[in-house]
Amino acid sequence: MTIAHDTNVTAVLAQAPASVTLAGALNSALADAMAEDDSVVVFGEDVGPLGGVFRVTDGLSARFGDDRVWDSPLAEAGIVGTAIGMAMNGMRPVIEMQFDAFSYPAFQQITSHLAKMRNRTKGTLELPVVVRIPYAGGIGGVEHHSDSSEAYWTHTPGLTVVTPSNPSDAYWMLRQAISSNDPVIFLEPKSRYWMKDAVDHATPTAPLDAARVIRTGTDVTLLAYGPTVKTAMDAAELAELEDLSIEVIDLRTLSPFDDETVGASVRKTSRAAVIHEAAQFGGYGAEVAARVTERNFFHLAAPILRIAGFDVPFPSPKLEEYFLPTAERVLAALDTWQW
Amino acid sequence: MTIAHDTNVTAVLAQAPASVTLAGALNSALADAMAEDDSVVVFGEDVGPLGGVFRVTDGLSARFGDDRVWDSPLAEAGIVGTAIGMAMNGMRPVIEMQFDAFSYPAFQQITSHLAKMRNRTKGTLELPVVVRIPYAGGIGGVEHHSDSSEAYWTHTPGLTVVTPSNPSDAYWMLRQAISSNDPVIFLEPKSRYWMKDAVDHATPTAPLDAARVIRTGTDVTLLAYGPTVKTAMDAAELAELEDLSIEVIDLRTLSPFDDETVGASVRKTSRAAVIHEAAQFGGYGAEVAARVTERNFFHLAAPILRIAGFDVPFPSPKLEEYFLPTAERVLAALDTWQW
Amino acid sequence: MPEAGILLDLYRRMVLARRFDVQVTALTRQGRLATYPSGLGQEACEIAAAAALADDDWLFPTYRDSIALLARGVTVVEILSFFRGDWHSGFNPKQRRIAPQSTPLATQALHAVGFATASKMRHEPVATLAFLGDGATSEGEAHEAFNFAAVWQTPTVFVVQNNGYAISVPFSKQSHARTLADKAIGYGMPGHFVDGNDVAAMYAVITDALDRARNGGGPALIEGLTYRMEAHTNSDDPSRYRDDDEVERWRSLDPIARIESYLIREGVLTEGLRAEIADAAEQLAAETRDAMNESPHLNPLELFDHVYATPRTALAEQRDYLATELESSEARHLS
Amino acid sequence: MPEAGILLDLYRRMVLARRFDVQVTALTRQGRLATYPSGLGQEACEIAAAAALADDDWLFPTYRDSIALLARGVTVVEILSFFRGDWHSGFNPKQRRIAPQSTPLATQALHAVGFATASKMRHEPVATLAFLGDGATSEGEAHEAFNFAAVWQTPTVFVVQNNGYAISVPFSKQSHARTLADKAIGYGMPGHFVDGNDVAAMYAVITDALDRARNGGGPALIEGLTYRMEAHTNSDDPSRYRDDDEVERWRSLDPIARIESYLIREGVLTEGLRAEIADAAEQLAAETRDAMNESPHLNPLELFDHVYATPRTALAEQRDYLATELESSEARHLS
Ligand SMILES: Cc1ncc(C[n+]2csc(CCOP(=O)(O)OP(=O)(O)O)c2C)c(N)n1
Ligand SMILES: Cc1ncc(C[n+]2csc(CCOP(=O)(O)OP(=O)(O)O)c2C)c(N)n1
Ligand SMILES: [Mg+2]
Ligand SMILES: [Mg+2]
Repeated sequence: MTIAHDTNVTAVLAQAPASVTLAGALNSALADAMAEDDSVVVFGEDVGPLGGVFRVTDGLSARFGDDRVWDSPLAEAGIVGTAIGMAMNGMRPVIEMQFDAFSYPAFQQITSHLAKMRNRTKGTLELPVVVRIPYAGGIGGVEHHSDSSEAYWTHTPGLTVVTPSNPSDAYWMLRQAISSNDPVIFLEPKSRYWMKDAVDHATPTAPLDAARVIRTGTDVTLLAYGPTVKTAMDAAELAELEDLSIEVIDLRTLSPFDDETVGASVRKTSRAAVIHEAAQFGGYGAEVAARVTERNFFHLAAPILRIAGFDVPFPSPKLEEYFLPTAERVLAALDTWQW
Repeated sequence: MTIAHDTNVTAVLAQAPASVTLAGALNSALADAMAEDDSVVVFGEDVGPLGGVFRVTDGLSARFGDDRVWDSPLAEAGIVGTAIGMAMNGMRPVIEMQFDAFSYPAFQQITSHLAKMRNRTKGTLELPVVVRIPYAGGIGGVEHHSDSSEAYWTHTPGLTVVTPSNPSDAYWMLRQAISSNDPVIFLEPKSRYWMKDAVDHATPTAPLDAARVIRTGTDVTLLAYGPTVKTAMDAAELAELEDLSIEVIDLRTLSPFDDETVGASVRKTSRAAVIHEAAQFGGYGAEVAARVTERNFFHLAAPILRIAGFDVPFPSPKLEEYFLPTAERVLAALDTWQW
Repeated sequence: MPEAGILLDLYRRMVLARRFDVQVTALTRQGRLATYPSGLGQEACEIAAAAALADDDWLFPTYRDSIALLARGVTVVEILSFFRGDWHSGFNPKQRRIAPQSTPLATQALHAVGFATASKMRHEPVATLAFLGDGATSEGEAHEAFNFAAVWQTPTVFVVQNNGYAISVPFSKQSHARTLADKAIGYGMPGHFVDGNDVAAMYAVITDALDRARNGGGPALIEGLTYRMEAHTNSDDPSRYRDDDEVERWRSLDPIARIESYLIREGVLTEGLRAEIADAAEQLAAETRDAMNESPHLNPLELFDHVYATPRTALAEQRDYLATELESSEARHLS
Repeated sequence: MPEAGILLDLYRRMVLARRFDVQVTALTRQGRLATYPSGLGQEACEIAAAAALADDDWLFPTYRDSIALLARGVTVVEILSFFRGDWHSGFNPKQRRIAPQSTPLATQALHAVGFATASKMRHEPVATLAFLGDGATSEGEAHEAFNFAAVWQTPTVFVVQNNGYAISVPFSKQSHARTLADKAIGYGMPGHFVDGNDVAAMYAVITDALDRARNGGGPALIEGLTYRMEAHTNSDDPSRYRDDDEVERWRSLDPIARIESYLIREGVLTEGLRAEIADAAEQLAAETRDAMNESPHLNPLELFDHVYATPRTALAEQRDYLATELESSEARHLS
C-alpha cells in the first residue's frame, strides 16, 4: 500500500537509475558525507553494529570504523550535549534520537544551547550539528513512538527544521543539512522509510530552504510535509475525479518557511489547507495559516483550513487510523468551504 | 512605572480593601489552599526558608512545616517526576520551576507523563499537579531568565495552561488550578509580580477556562495575556486619543482557548490583533490567529495581526526593550491595516 | 535462604511466566501483537521482585517486565491489550498496585520515589519497587531518582536488571564502573550486586530491602546480573551484535533449571508436582492464545474521553466530527 | 607541594581576583550591573584551576567562575559586559579557550566531554576542565557527563566546588552521600575530596588530573570543599537560610589568609612584595570602575545578525522593521 502510491509523490522528481528506499537514501547521504569530510561523525543509541533501529546507519561503523560511528551511552541530553562540545571543537556530528518522544530528555540542550550558542557568541562558536529524529505515526508504534513534535522545534529561534518526503529529498536534504553551519533538526517520516524511488546523486533536488510545488493545480493549494505529502497527493488524485484542481506543495523546510513559493500558489488558487499529523492546537499548521493569511488576506476566498491530528495524545496502534489525516478527511474539509 | 499604570489593568476588577502584589496574591492562594487541604504540598528549588527567589512561597514552610513545604534537590525532571508519583498517591503537589528556561530539563516528564497519564489509564490515575513557572521578560534577567515558552505547553494535549495578569486573577486562578484534577501549567508573569491591586478573597474573578473582556471597544479587539495585558491596555488608552475604540480581552486561559468570548468580540469589531512576548514564529499567537480566522473569516475586515517578539533568542538585559512589544508597536501595527 | 515452600512457589511462578513469555513471543512472530519485549532468561529477577512485594506495595515496571505483572495478578488479557495495541495500558493501576509499564526509560523511577514520599508522609508502611534496565541507568533521570530517594530517605527499592544489553549496546559501552550497584555509594544508600539468575538470592535481597524500606530504613539499589535470551523485541536482530556462544553460555545458567535441580535434589519438587506445574503452564498458554482470539470492541471516540477531567468544548467538537465521519463511512459501507 | 614560585603566583592571582570580586559586588550594589554571582571565598578553587590549565586546554565555567576567567586572561570589560547586560557573553571563546559562562546548571559539563572527545579523536594533547557547583551535581546532566566521560575515557576534569549551598539550599538537602567525590566510584573514575580553601592542594590535585587526562588516563572528579562568603547574587538574602556564626567560622579558614601566612612564614612573601601585589590589586579595582564608566555602543539591530549562519528573508524583514522603528523614534526625539 505504501509502495503502491509512491508514483504520485515522485512523479515530478528527477529520474535516475537506482531505486532506493528513503532509509537507504539517508544511509548513502551519511556515507557520502563521511567519505568527503573526516569531521563528520555519527553517534547515538544503536547506530553502530545494529545500524539503527530503522537501519539508517546500516554498515557505516563497519565501513568507517567505530571511532567515527559509534554507540553512545543511553542518554539523549548526553548525546546532544557532547555533540555540541564536539562541534565547538571542529567536528560535524550527526546524531540520532531513536524516536521522536525520546528527544525530549535533550530538550534543554537543544533549546538553550544548540539553538542559542551561535547568537550567544556573536557567531564565534557555530554548531554544525544535525539531529536526526524519526517522527510521526503510521507504523503501529506503541505509546511515545509516533509523536510529531515539529512545532516545538520550529518555535525555537536558532534551529533550522526540515523534513523530506521522498528518497531524493532525503538524500539531498541530509547532505545539505550536514554541510550547513547551522544546527539542523532533521525530521524523518517513519511511515515513509520504506518508500522506494530513484535517486539522482548528481543534482540536488532544491536548496534546503525551499518548498516545492510537486503538483500544479488551480483551485486549491494543499500544503503538506513529511508523511502527509502522500496524503495530499492522494487527495489531489481523488479531487481530480470531482474536477477539483489541486496544487500540492511539499514544504520540505519548516523553519525557515518559504513564504515566496507558498504565497505565489495561494494568490493563484485563493484557497489553501495545510495537513499534518501533530495535534492541531498550536501545531505547525497554525503558523502556516496565520502567516499565509497575514500576507495574502485579500487574495483569500476562504479561511485557510488545518487538517491535523486531534488534540489528544497520539493513539494506540489499533486506533491511530482514526487519528491520522486521510485523503478523504482532506476532501471533506475542502467541502466545508463555501464555493 | 510598573505601578503607575496598574489602574488601567484593574479598573474593571472587583474592588476589595487589602491591596497586595501579584506575588503576594499567589502567596495567599497557596496558604489558603494548604490550610484547606492537607494533601496540598509545595516543593522545589529554594521554596522553603528562602520563600522562592520571587518570595511567592514566603513564610509557608514556617507556617505549615517543612514536611509540607520543602526544598528539593536541584533537578527539575526530579521535581516533576516525584510530583507525579505523589499525585498518583493522593497528594496535590504545587511545584515551582525557578525560571522559565529551567523547566526544560523536565520536558519529558511534563509532556510524556504529566500530560498523558490520565489518558493512558483511562482516567484511573489523575494527576492534580500544578507546575508554577515564572515566565517572560521585562526584568532585565540574564540569558535563560526571560523565556516565554507557553507555546510548547499549549501544543501538548493533556495540559491546562493558564496565566494571570493581575493580583485578583493570580489568587483565584491559582486556587482553581490547585483544585483542578487536571495538571495545570501555571505561568506567572515575572514583570508583574510587584504590581499591586486590591484582591477580593470572597468571590472568584471568573472560571479558570474563561477569557475576560477587561475593556470594551468597537473598532478593534486586542487579545493579550500575562505580561502583555498591560501593553494592550496602554495601547487602548493611546488609541482613544486618536478616536480608535479598542476592546481588550485578557485571555487568562491559553489551553483551553475561550472561542466564545473571543469570537463574539471579533465578530463585533471585525478586526483583531494578538500580543505576546514569545517569538512570533509558531508562537501562541499563531494558534489564536489561525482558529479565530477559521471560525470568523467572513466577519473579518482585515487579517488578524500578531504583535510578538522577534524570531531571535531573548536578548540581553540592555536590549530587551527593543524586543518586547510596546503600546507604540501595537498602534503602529494597527496602522498597517487598510481602514 | 528462603524456606522450601517459598522457593517452590517461586519456581512455580517462573515456569508459568516462561510459558507465557514463550507463547506471547510466538504470537508476536505470527504478527498478532504490535510488539513484545520478552523477559525470557530474566525470570529470577522478575518473579523474585513480584513475590517479594507486599500487597500494599507498588510496582513501577518497564515494557520488559510483563511477567512480573503476571506474577502479581494482572490478567493475560490486561497485559496483552497494551502490546496488541488496544490502548496504552490495559489494567487498573490502583486495583493491581502497579503503575503502567513505562517506555520512556528511567522516568518511572522518579514516580516510584514520589509515590513512596506520599506514603511516608502519611506514615503508611508502603514501599515502592522500580525496575530499571542497565541502559536506563545512563539516563539523567535515573540519577535524579536515586538521589531524591536517598536525600528524602523514601521507602523505594530500585531493581536494576543488568541483562547485558540495551537493545544492541553492550554493558561495556554503558558504564565504566565495576558494577552498577557501586553507584549506590555515590548516593549514600546501600547497594547490592546479586546473581540475577539465582531466584533465591534475588528474593532474599529484595525482601530485606523492602522490609528495611517499610521500616524507615530508606532506599536501596539492587543490581541483578542476568541476560536477555530473546531479541530485544520481535523487530530486533541480535545476530548483528552478539554471538551464539554467548547466548549458549547464559543458557547453561538458566534461572529456572538452576532452582529446579536444587528443588529436586532437596526432594521438594517431586515428579508429580513438576508435571502438575507443567500442566498449569500449558493451560496458561492456551488461555493466552484464546485471549488473542476474542478481539475486544474498541471505540475510537474514547480517544477524547480520558484526556481531561474537565470537559472542553473544542474537544467535544472534534469528538462529534469523528462520530459523524464514522457514521457516514458506515453508511457508505452499508450502501 | 608546588614550589614557592608557583605558590607566590597563585597568591598573587588570588589577591587580584578578590579585589576584582569585591569591586564588582560593590558596583552591583550600586545597581550598575544586572547581577553578579560572587566568587569570594572560593579563590583557591577558582585560581588553582585557572593556573593548572595549559594554554591549549579549555575551561567550561559557570556564572560563578568570573575570577577564573580573569585569571585566565579574560579582560575586565569582557567579563563585565555579560553581567551588565550588553550581550550573553563578552569574550571570544576561541581566543580565550573558554566556553561562555553557563547558566543552565551542569549543561556545560557535557560540552566539556564532547570537546575533549574531539581532541582525543585528533590525538591532540588537550584536556578540558568543567566547573560545577554542589547543587548542579543533582542534575541529570551532571550524571550523564560523568558517565560519558568515563565510558569514552575523555581527557576531562570535573571540578565540583562544594560551597555548601545551592542558593539557599544546604548540601545536606542536596546529597545523602559522604562526599560528592564518592560519586566517582559509580562511574569507574578517580575521585578526589580536597580542602577547597587550600590552594596548594587544589593546584596539585588538578594539575595531576589534567596531566593524567592529557596522557590518556581518562577523566577525574575533584570535589573542593569551600564556602560562598557572599550572597548567591545581589538579589539574594542569606540571612533567611544561614547564620553569621557559620560565615565567621569559614572566614577563619580564608583561603588567601592561609596561603599568605604560609608564604610569609617561609619568607617567600616579603612585605615589599605584598605591598606591590596590593597596589596591583588597587589598580585592577580602578580599572574595573573605569570599565563601567565607558558604556559601550550597543546596536539593537545586532539582535538579528548572529542567530543563523544562513541568511533568512523573514528575519531580514524583522530587522528592517526594527531599523525603521528606531529611525522614526529618533526622528520623533529630534523634532
Ligand atoms: C528516554 C528513552 N530513550 C530511548 C528509548 C528507546 N529504547 C527503548 S528500550 C531501549 C534499550 C533499553 O535498555 P535497558 O535499559 O538495558 O533495558 P532492557 O531493554 O535491556 O530491558 C531503548 C534505547 C526509550 N524507550 N526511552
Ligand atoms: C537547570 C537550572 N535550574 C535552575 C537554575 C537556577 N539556579 C541558578 S544558580 C542555582 C543554584 C546553583 O547551586 P550550585 O550548583 O551549588 O552553584 P553555586 O551557585 O553554589 O556556585 C540555581 C538553582 C539554573 N540556573 N539552571
Ligand atoms: Mg538491558
Ligand atoms: Mg553551591
